[in-house]
Amino acid sequence: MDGFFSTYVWPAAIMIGQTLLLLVALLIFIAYILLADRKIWAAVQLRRGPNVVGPFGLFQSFADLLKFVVKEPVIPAGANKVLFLLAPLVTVTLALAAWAVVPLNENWVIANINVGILYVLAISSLEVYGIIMGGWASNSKYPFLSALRSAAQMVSYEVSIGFVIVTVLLCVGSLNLTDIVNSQRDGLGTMMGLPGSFLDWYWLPLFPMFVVFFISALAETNRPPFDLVEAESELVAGFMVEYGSTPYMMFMLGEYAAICLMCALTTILFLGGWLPPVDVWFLNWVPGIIWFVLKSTMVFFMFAMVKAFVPRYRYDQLMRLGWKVFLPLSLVMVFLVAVTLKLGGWA
Amino acid sequence: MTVEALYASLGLSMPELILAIGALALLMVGVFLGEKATGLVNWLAIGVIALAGIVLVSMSGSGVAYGGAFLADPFARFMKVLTLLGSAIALFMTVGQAKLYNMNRFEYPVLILLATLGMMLMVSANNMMSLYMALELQSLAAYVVAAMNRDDVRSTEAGLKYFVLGALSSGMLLYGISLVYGFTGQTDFPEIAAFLSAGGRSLGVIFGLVFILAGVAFKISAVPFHMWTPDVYQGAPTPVTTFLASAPKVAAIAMIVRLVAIAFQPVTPDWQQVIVFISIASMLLGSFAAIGQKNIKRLMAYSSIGHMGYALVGLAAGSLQGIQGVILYMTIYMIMTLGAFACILAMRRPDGEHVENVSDLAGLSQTNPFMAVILTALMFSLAGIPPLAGFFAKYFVFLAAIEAKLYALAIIGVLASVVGAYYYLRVVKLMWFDDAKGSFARPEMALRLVYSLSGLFLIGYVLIGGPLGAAAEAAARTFF
Amino acid sequence: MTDWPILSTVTFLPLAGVALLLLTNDASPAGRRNVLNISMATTVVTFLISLFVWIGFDNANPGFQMVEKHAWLGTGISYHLGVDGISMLFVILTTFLMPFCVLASWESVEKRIKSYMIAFLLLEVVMVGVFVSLDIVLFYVFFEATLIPMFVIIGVWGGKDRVYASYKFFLYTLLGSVLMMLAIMAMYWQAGTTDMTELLKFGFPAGMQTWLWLACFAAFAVKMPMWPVHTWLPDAHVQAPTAGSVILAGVMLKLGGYGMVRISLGMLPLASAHFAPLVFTLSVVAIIYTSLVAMMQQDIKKLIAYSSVAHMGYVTMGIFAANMQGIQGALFQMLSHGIVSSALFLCVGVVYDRLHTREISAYGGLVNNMPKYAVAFMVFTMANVGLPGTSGFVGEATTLLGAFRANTWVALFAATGVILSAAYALWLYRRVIWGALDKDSLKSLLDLSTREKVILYPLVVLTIFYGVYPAPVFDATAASVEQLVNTYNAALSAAPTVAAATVN
Amino acid sequence: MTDLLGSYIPIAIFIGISLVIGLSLLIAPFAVAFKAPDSEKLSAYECGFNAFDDARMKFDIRFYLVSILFIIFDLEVAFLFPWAVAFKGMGWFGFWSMMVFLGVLTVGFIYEWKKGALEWE
Amino acid sequence: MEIGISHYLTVSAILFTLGIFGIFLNRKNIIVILMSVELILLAVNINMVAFSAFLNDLTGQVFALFILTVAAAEAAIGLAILVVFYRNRGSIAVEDVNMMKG
Repeated sequence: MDGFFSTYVWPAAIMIGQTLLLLVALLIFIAYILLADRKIWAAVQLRRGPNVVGPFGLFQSFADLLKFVVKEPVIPAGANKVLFLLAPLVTVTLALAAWAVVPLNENWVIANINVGILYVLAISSLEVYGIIMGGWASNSKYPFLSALRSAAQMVSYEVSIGFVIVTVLLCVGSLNLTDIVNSQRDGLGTMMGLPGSFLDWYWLPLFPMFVVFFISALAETNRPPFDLVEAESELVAGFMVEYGSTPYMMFMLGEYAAICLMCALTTILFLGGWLPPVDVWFLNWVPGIIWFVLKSTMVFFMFAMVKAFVPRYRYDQLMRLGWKVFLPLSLVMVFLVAVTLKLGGWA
Repeated sequence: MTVEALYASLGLSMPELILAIGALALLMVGVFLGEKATGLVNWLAIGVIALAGIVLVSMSGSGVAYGGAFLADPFARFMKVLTLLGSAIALFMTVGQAKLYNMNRFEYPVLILLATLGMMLMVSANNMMSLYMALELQSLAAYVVAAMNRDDVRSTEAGLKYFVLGALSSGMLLYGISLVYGFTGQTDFPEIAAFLSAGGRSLGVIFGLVFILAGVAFKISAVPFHMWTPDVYQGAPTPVTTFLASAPKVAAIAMIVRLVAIAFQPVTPDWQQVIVFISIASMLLGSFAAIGQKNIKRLMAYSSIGHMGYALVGLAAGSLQGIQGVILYMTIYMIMTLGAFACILAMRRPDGEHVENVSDLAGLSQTNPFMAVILTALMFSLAGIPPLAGFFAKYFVFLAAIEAKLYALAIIGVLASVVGAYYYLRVVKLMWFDDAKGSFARPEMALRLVYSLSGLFLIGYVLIGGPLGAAAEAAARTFF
Repeated sequence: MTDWPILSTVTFLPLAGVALLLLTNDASPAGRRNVLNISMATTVVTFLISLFVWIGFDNANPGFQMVEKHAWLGTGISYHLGVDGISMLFVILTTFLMPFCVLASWESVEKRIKSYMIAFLLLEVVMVGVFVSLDIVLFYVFFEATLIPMFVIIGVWGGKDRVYASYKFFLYTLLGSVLMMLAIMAMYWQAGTTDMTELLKFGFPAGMQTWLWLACFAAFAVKMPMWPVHTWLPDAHVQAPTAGSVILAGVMLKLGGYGMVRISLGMLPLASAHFAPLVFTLSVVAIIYTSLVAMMQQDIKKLIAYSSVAHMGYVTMGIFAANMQGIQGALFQMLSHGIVSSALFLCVGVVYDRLHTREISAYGGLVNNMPKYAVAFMVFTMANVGLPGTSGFVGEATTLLGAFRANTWVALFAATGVILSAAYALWLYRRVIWGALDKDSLKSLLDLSTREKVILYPLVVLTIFYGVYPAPVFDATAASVEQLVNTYNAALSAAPTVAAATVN
Repeated sequence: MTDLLGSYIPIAIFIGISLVIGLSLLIAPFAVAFKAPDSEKLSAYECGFNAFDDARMKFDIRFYLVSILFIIFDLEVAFLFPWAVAFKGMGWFGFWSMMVFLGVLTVGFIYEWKKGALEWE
Repeated sequence: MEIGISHYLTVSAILFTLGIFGIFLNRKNIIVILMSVELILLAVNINMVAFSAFLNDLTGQVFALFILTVAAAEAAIGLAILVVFYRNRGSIAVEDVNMMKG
């Protein structure tokens, strides 16, 4: 029995514990990210934002949760019930599932698989299913149209994201997310003789791709200025028009989980993950996870600021940007990066 | 891969490279010049094929390229010349016809080029992977061209049927390949053969072999995988049918030959049974099912099913003679098909109406005697009556079957050819014995040229048969 | 002269006529005349040149003469021509009959005369080709190629049921001959050559001979035609235009007989001996049965057609008697039948052109206003019956003699056929020629025109000439036949030892 | 093979737990919330009108076009991934192979562009 | 219980059979046929990858990658043809693919 416990039960328990820890932390983080989003937007517009529930509205998200749970769940008459309910479930599950391979610090990762980035990419392309299912199952025009729009938008930008990741992979030579971070320990900065610093991270040599990735991440997560799905004037509230109660909340939860994932990915791919900005002792002393969260939050701040500042795109502009600007650009960049690496002898 | 090996590989695959680059370049030409460039692109495509052909003919010797995936040898060269010829002639006939079939788009020649590239690679494939990729390149282009007249429900239905059954067959082929790979651990043809002759024959391999044969049988529309043929032949715009009926068959047969004669050579008895069955079934079905057909394209479809059965007779023998027979058969078959379809394309009433029924040929010998003579020669040749080329085609494959002591196959084959003669005679009868119901407009130059040359070949085969047979024998000798 | 490829010339000369015809236009009467003249000239010239074959032929030489040999299709198939005593006369017969065909069609063929003549000239090429080819594949090619022009001739210019008849003709003969193709292939793999001269010397194993023989026999029996696969012949004969019938009866049927002598007997002696009783049976049945059937016919052409089947019965019987008399008689019978039955069809054509019916009952008493016709018809009827003094007698008597030496009973039964043929032929003659001229439609009939005289009189002369002086034919065939018989007997006598050797 | 699978077990557990969280969120209101359905509440939202057409209507062909383009380009990316990972150990042959591939891809891309497959409006 | 090659083969064979049956027994919708085709290809991929792992040979996985590509191209072309067919015929029911009979 000892053998059984030591080979199966304890490792499983540890895994479950880690998972729960990460998920709970993530959910709480999302709750505050949501709040931050609203606060930042409000601040830009010189409003206060949520400020009633708790000090500075700090418990707002939890109040929202409670409110959603006690709301009446409505399933429209013509809807396909199973799909209708499956859609939010799929969205949430997938959005959370991607986190399984994200390293928060050296070795702080649930599953350190060697195809991490591929896994993330796969999971995030599956998220389209939640949207399509939700839009289709509602049996209503606006959700249907907006689901189509949203799906087209997401897949369009996924292509660019794929190419961006390829450029990073060219530099790294591994699909493992931890390896990607570690390979940013030395780079452009150290080659110029500087000590390890933020100049070594990939955002600098791959700056255009960094920008492309950031914007694509906005589009991929249906964030403003690419939130055409929720273009109130045209499509009311997007594919979740017919949703209420927790199913609706789950869509929002999935969306924010995906946003956080994109922030984390940006951090990992371009901003050195858990690495401190400068390789000095007191910064090294700070735990990596702090740096990771800080960087991700900073990226999210940019997300929020973009939402506040930039007017919404038209759909044709959006598609043009994706297919006619980003795609050729990233194709060219793949070529340039490969040639540079080859000629520079780094590869 | 070393630089030398790379250059050698590029050299060996020069015709394919020309086609590939040509196709891409023409796509660009077409898309930048717009629809008005269709004629130009069409002619350029013929030029590209001709260039590839010239390069191909000027090559000699044999060699393996791209790490064993690609094989250039006399057999491949012979079949590739045929393939190129078929594609070029099909394109040549399309130039003046495209508008009439609402397929006047520059994508068509480009797709034909791509399909031709796929066929050339099929012929040269020496590895399961390159075989599959080549096959798909050919098939995917073919599915699209079948539905080329996208405003016509028949054409799109033909495309759809072709696609569904084609995808199914490539699935079976793949399943077979996966089994063969799993049970031999190899994908290179010579390696598979080496493994099998070292006693590696197992049930799994045989299963795989059967699935592979089923998959490729589809491509040559052999029974029991022929279901698509009549509908696709009938539904696709006639210029497209012309193409589909000619070159792809040649390439697919070449592919089968290479597959069984190299990769599965050590298990010859196993595939022989399958080929014999397919062959008999095709010959019988091709003969009997064609009898009731009214549409001449459908008739040609059943005829082609039958003819593939005959071609496989030679393969079933598996000998030098047999493969020579197959090569000759395909040569003659292709030329007959092109000629027949040139005639079918020419079946256009003076008011421009295109007719496709066999009965519309009635009295052709009075209204258009020259075409009637050619079509008569074609029909007798398809029926295998000497002294026309079609007879010699059959002669050589049956000769091989007799050599291999496949008497039952040979007897069923010749009897089926007698039944087959019946429906070819029906066409002749309509043209000569019956009175004309209406005349045809004077066919355009390209069609007249093609069917004249085809007829000339069929009749003149007795004069040029010697050198052609020798060339085919040299090509077949590759395998022995 | 010796180096000149005379056989190729004879064979392919009509193609020159075809080429000329292609340049003409038969729409106008003048054009039509051109077509006829060109055709006539071609056939006559071909005949005249073919006479050089006979002149240059060495009767004493049993082997092949005037041989031409070139590489042709690879795989051992060569372009190999030559004639011996067996084949030479058939060449002459073919070229001889062609001008008559052209003449017979002079007025009777009204539509598409150009295509018609082209078909005939092509037919001449392939028929001559069959007799002169010494490569078995070449032989087969010519043998089969006869189908195409004949199919068209029957189908386009034939009578009411021409489509049915042409299909039946084509498919029957094709079915028979494809099996021979397989046999030829098997022979090639066994002997390693398709050269007939080699194959004639090659002794095929006894077991194999059986199958080869059966396959070849299927082809020849249909072509011949033998009972019970003769049913295409009456239809084809009846529906074909006059000239078509002439060629069918005169030459095409002989292809089968020639094939039997050359291939069945020459190359497969053991099987021939083995199956001789079968052939005898079929021949006797053919002779008696078809003669009886002929008696029942209401249609002149059909009657003659059935009589052809009966006469071919003598031929097969003679061939498989496999002795000098039998084979020589069969050859003679074929030549004689080629002339006589052709002539009979031409005679039918004469009245058909006038009355457009072939019903026997529509005629009667023609002797009154067509005496010349009656005489000519009588000669041919006599020859058909086999009365002494006509070529028919020589043929039948010799074959019977040969058969008698081989098998008394066969000869006995076959001899009854002579009586039966007398019955139907004379009855036909009586019904058509004798009697009172009481039918109005017949009263205005004119006697033979000049053209018809030109057609019929030479045939009359020939029939009687060979009836009283058959020596030229027998002389020409003797050496070759003797060699054939010797080889045959040698093979038979060697066979038991071979069989014994394989058993032990 | 077991080792390989072993590294994926945490992912399975992770997904399982995510699923449980999602499910519990989904079920919660059905368990606790007040329910009073009526036909107006359950009808599809259509800006106050009654729905006058099937909601799952025909849609613009371009959505479909985009999905096809996506399939194609995503697969190219799938090819680029292993190439990029192995890039460092690769010679010029490997480099140029992929460049040819990308070149072909670009030709296709230009074709689409010129054909207007990427145009909206 | 150790999961061996035969289990993979069985799964793949079942999927393959399902795909084949999906094509031949399906009487309703052409989309289902397209999905069945994909199912067949995926079954093959399972085979390929399983064999590849079993044989310690990368070829199978490379092959699987190619199959994926072709499957995508096939799906794209199949859907494209289906769309034009639908435009002409107004239906994608299997029983409506019947314009030609012979």
